[in-house]
Amino acid sequence: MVIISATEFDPGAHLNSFMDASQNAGAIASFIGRVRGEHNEVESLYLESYADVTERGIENAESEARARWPLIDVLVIHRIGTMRSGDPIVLVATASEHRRSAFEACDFLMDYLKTEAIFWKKQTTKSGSEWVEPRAADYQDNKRWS
Amino acid sequence: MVIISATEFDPGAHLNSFMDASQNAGAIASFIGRVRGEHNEVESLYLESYADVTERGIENAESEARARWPLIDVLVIHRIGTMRSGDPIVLVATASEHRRSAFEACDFLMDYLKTEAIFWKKQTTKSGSEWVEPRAADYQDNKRWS
Amino acid sequence: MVKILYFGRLSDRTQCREETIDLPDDICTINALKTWLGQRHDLGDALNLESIKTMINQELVHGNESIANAQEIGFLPPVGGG
Amino acid sequence: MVKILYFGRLSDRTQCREETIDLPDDICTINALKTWLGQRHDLGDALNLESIKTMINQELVHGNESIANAQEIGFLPPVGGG
Repeated sequence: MVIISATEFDPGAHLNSFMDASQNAGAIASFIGRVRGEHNEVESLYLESYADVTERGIENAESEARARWPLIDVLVIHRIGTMRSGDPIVLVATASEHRRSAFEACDFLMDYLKTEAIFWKKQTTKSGSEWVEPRAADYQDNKRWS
Repeated sequence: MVIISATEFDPGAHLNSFMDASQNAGAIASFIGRVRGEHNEVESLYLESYADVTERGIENAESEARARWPLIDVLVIHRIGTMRSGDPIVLVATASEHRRSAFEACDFLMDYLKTEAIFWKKQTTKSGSEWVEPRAADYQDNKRWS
Repeated sequence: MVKILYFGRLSDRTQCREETIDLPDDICTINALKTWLGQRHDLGDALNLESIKTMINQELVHGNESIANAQEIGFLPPVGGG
Repeated sequence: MVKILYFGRLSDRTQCREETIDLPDDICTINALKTWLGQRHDLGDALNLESIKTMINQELVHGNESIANAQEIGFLPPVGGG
């Protein structure tokens, strides 16, 4: 399931619901990305998506993950709108019978979200606002799967 | 932090507390292992530890993870006692500034817990009880770090 | 009438995130549209950079496609979430 | 008096998880203890398998160590949690 959320979400509560829904999964891997303090310089982060296009893209990545690994369930929640330091941006959870599949699929989906998912990110610090694009390291990580 | 728990624990709630305690971490990876249904054959799982020895072993693994990766915080919760299908057995959460460190450290700690941590696991099915030892695949996974 | 969407840093340049325009009859390909919009918003070559992707009706296009059947055209700078 | 701990499948064999024993004076090394406990609980060579690890006072030992200063001795079959 893919959720693009314009309001703050509770990662622990979503993870618990996800676990409840896939009782046969012995292994649940998850990743939470959130607005870092960067030594408290970041005042806010704004994320923009392209409506259905963004959602369809993530759904395709989910399908690809399911084709590569034996997954029981997948959850992706991604924030848009304005966030502050400490707010969750993204939660990816993968449920599988075995831990290696769960870890790898979670890692794979995060790489997609960091480099290919259709989001634009604007960061506001004391010195102003700027659009942030993926780091070279993110592109490098993503190449591991091709 | 390492917690050996003789009673059921709430993974989502612990993960949220863990996040609250490490506000500077932009990346939180986690893994939850729980009692699988195995087509509903497993009636219960019993886990035994060697008191402080088990805890010290996990604390050493945590120290090793912190030496290998730049981690902001680590949480390991491991159940002992009797569990039923669907109950969480283990939660490992790692907080870092960057996602690759968080993922790798979480994976590393799970490998330790699966193959070296001092636990004994007894599985009860309709056909009786037996002690379960790590699978060959678990030992193989663990070798990746040496 | 066609809806034009500007994402990320492009909307800072155009001062708008979307606009619905009745295009002149002679603007019938992506390249012609980019030039026309570039003048309209004083964008320089911002739309012509290789890093800007174009979607017609929410599908990625690569060359100088016709916009005859376009209801929605999006201009997308490099993306990245998480 | 020394406390002996049997973990995992060993406790199925001994029918107890721990016992505190006043050992005979001539039982003063790990190997002698294993033989003595093997007979006491009818364990065959269960304690002598290479896969069984031994801890004296919660520290792993490898050879035929003295148990002169042992307060606690644990016998550990292959471990695995998660």
